[in-house]
Amino acid sequence: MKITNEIVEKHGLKPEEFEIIKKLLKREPNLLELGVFSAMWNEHCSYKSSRIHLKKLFTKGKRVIQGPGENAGVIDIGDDDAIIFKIESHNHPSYIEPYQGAATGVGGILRDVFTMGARPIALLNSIHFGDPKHPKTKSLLNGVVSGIGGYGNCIGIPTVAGETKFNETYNENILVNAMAVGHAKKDKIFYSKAKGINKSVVYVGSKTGRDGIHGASMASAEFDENSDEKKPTVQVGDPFTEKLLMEACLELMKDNSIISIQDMGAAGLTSSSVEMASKGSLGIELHLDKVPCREENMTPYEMMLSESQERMLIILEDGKENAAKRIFDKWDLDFVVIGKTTDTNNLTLKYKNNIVGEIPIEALASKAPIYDRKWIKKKPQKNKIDLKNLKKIKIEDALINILSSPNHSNKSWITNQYDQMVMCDTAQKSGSDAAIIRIHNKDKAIAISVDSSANYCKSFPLTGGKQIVCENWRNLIAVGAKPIAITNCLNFGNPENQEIMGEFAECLEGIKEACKFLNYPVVSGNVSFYNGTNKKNIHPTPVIGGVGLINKLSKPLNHKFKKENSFLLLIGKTFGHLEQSCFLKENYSIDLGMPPEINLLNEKNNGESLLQLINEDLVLSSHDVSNGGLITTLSEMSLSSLYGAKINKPKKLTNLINYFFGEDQARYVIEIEPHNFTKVEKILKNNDIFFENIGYTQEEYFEIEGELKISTKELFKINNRWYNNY
Amino acid sequence: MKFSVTVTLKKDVLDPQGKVVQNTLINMGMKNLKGIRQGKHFEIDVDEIDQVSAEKKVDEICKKLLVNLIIEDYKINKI
Amino acid sequence: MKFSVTVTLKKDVLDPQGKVVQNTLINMGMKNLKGIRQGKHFEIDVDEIDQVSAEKKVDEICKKLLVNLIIEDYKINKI
Amino acid sequence: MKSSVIVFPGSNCDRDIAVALEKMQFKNTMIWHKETVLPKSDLIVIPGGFSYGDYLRSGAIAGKSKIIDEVIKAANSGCLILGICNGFQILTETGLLRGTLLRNKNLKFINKDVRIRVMNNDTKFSNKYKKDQILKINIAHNEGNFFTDRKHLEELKKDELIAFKYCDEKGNINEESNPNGSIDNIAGIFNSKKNILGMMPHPERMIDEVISNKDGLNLFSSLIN
Ligand SMILES: Nc1ncnc2c1ncn2[C@@H]1O[C@H](COP(=O)(O)OP(=O)(O)O)[C@@H](O)[C@H]1O
Ligand SMILES: [Mg+2]
Repeated sequence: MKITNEIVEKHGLKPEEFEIIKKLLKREPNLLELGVFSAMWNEHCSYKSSRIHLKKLFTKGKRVIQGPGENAGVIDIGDDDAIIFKIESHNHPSYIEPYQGAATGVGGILRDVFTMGARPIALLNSIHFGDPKHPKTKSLLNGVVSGIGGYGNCIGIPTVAGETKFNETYNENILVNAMAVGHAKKDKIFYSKAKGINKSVVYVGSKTGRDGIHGASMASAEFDENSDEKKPTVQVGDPFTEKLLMEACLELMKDNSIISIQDMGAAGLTSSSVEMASKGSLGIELHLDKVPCREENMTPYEMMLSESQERMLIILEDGKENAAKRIFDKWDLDFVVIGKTTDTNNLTLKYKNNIVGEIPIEALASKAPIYDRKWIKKKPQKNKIDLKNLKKIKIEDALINILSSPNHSNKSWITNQYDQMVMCDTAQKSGSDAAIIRIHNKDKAIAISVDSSANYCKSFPLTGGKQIVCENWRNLIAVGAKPIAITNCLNFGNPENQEIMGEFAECLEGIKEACKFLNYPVVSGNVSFYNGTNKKNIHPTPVIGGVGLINKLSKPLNHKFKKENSFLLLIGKTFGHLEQSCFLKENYSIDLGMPPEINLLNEKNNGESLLQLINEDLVLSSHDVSNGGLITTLSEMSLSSLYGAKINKPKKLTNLINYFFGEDQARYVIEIEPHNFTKVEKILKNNDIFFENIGYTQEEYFEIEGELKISTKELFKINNRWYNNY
Repeated sequence: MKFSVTVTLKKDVLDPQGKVVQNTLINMGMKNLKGIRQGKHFEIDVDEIDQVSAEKKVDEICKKLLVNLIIEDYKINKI
Repeated sequence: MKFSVTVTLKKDVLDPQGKVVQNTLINMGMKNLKGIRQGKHFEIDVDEIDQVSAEKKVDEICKKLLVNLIIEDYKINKI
Repeated sequence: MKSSVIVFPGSNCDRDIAVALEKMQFKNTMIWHKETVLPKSDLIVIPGGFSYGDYLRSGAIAGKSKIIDEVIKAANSGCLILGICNGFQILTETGLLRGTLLRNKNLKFINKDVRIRVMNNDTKFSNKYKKDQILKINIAHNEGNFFTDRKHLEELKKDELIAFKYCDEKGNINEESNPNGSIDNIAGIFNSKKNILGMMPHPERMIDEVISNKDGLNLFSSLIN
């Protein structure tokens, strides 16, 4: 078959790229080989537009066992325990088929984690939808939430935290990012690097079907009116089989049979085999006749490009095949030796005793194109909002508008659909700043949170990038955890557009600066470009997933007020920054201006000082101040507990709107026992921390001196109204 | 007027349920079982006298709610 | 030889799925909808030449696994 | 006391229940479903989860497994059997308990802490609770909507075979406190000999203050009595 320009284009490859392929091969590829190239060279697998920027990230640290470059990142949490985690996007599939797209997203990220030897202990997700009034939003939301729940609940891993946001920028391109966190023993971590020649390459798990052929290239292309045609590539998830696969793999990992192991994710058999060979500088030979197939008459092309779920590739030590097979038999899973490692440095594909494809591994991996795409810097926005020019609004009404808005509503409609308790180590469920998961059979725990701020990133990516890292760090501190490391999922528009590429480069720069300053390394991540339709790109939406450590978990700390007559302190300085705030967005639909500035020094000092207070057991409840400002934070602490609060007017008279709704960063509200005040004051003063005594807790009513008084029950109702009526 | 609707997974789409049911039956000693696929079945009663317009209504119901056209096919029968 | 099996809930058994589907459709503005009940549909392929014995086999499959006779009824059709 | 926990492919609360049993000093053994003999045990637990993915009907396929024949034999000879969540569904599929568990009335998976009231404390499973005691226990299921025929319902009431009912914080049993549509707010039932208990709520999730509360502990301490 002659490879025409049209065929090349259908494979998502540019004519120049096809020329490079011919040069690397020193001949024309056949269709199978072209398919393999297209799978490996697309944005999703090759990171061709992002790689030079990703290299700049801050990735090292005392606790980092494995940074970016493996299936997931690995950190040391003391003793012989390691935590393995990663976040990944499944945006395009979830827009096409929300249930299956979201479900297989969860399945995929779980495999990335247990492939490294970890038992998954928690799932998180960050999901972004269009305008709630958009005709598609409701069914997308329903489908995605039940897909995430359907997979996680069935496999029996608690879904413990996440974020759900609505903005019209996602009308035609929702975001579904799933994060998995696992626990392993430090000396029992498995990598994808192949070693040794003539070792058995084993296929395990589900059979291969025609699903998702070209899924990876789909994830690397914009949507257009013809996207419907791409529909049959939808993959159906089978969480039951994944549960068996996970148990079988973990059982096999108990002894020393595995040289290398790799899940078949995007680009299935192709990327998994190439990755193992490439990391080990070896060749690999596959006998495609042996691949377990679900459908009749599948071609080598289909087998290599299928994205059927719940499959893994393993390279075994000599002589371990039989014992390994017995384990997979026990779990009723396919186990077939389909090839071996070679010293040829080629990917060799055999079918019916013929070589049907042969490509140098390096042509697929290290020699894949890398682009230094043009990008332009964002100019600072000059818009300053003058409150005097806006229609006056009562504080109470503004607060109600925020608390009852889709973005701020109580999310229990969603989280009640997720099993948050299975495995019985969830000490803090979703609803708080971060989830807390105890390490099984131990006193220590980890805290986890995912965060994003697309509007800040849109208005000024450099600050936005810093802000999300800081907010994530704050969320972990607020539950008493020491932040250790992050994973990130970078959801952006079309990288061939210079403005979008600029958003990417500058967000990444911001992430890097914040990570470096806070000593908060990136250990894994994922990039999703081409989020947009017909040239309309989504707001830049990097998502940060952070993991922190709680050395001794006695009582989980959360944001609920604990008793009446405690003192309330606001840590951090309030300037009253309103541009890009929730106040303006929810009350006036204004999203102009710059995001709040990030002062990394304050961020670090305030956070570390709060951690000191928590470790000395001086804090009853704590909550970071983020979207919606101080008043939103306080009302959330109130409505989630039985207690109200009485808040003073600020001493230094500023505008109350700025004071209560401003979104200045590096702030927390804490509740303390009155008799501990001097101790707390001393520590904060010693550390040079600015703080204000803003009021105290009381029974039932949430109150601002002379301004408003609402019962906590009423606030609760307001906060729960939106989802219940949607 | 009553109709039955059967909804089945498209040909190349994985049917995890059917697969498990089939394995179970084989393990239970059922021989000669070549394949089994699972779908959904609906019985819909519409208050119409004209069969054509009734059927149109049922078709609309299928498209709007009962069927996921991306992975499923469906068939309508009068009963 | 291929058969279809439809499994439906017995009349006096509550059908939460059917009920929710019906309410949803009514909320979506579907008028004239008198009732909707949901069941399961199977396509079974057995390797037999004799229809009678094939059907017997399918019936056995239904009784042994596919149907919960306490709450469900079933019907077998050759296709 | 010896206990056995039956593990099916797709069971996922097996470890949780084992932790609870061991905490209460049971000598526990995990039994893989393909095994054909059960060790002698005083208590057999069928744990929660998604045996066989909940495909076909929840509990249906597990109900046909070989080991279930042994469980039925043990039950008939008076051994205590506890089925939690998917375990309850399996028990109804095997016929050890009557009735069935339909989809939740809102057709959604529900995970939350609910209140249940102890209806009968004169059993091997509940003697450490007070009658009408209100427990806060976690539920997590798709199909927990208990349904049975009139005759059986009358029998359940007459013979005090209802173990727990969903209620509100004050113990009121009403529609608002019914999370899934169960007939008469039923959350758990006994067989007529009261040696088998099936329940949708997860007592094994409520044994530790750091994680939740200790409202489930007394179920296990009743059993070890
Ligand atoms: N934004 C990012 N930050 C850090 N590492 C990243 C990022 N994006 C991708 N990576 C790393 O690049 C590697 C390849 O990612 P990916 O293709 O998503 O992995 P997989 O094939 O396992 O799904 C992984 O090690 C991943 O952690
Ligand atoms: Mg991977």
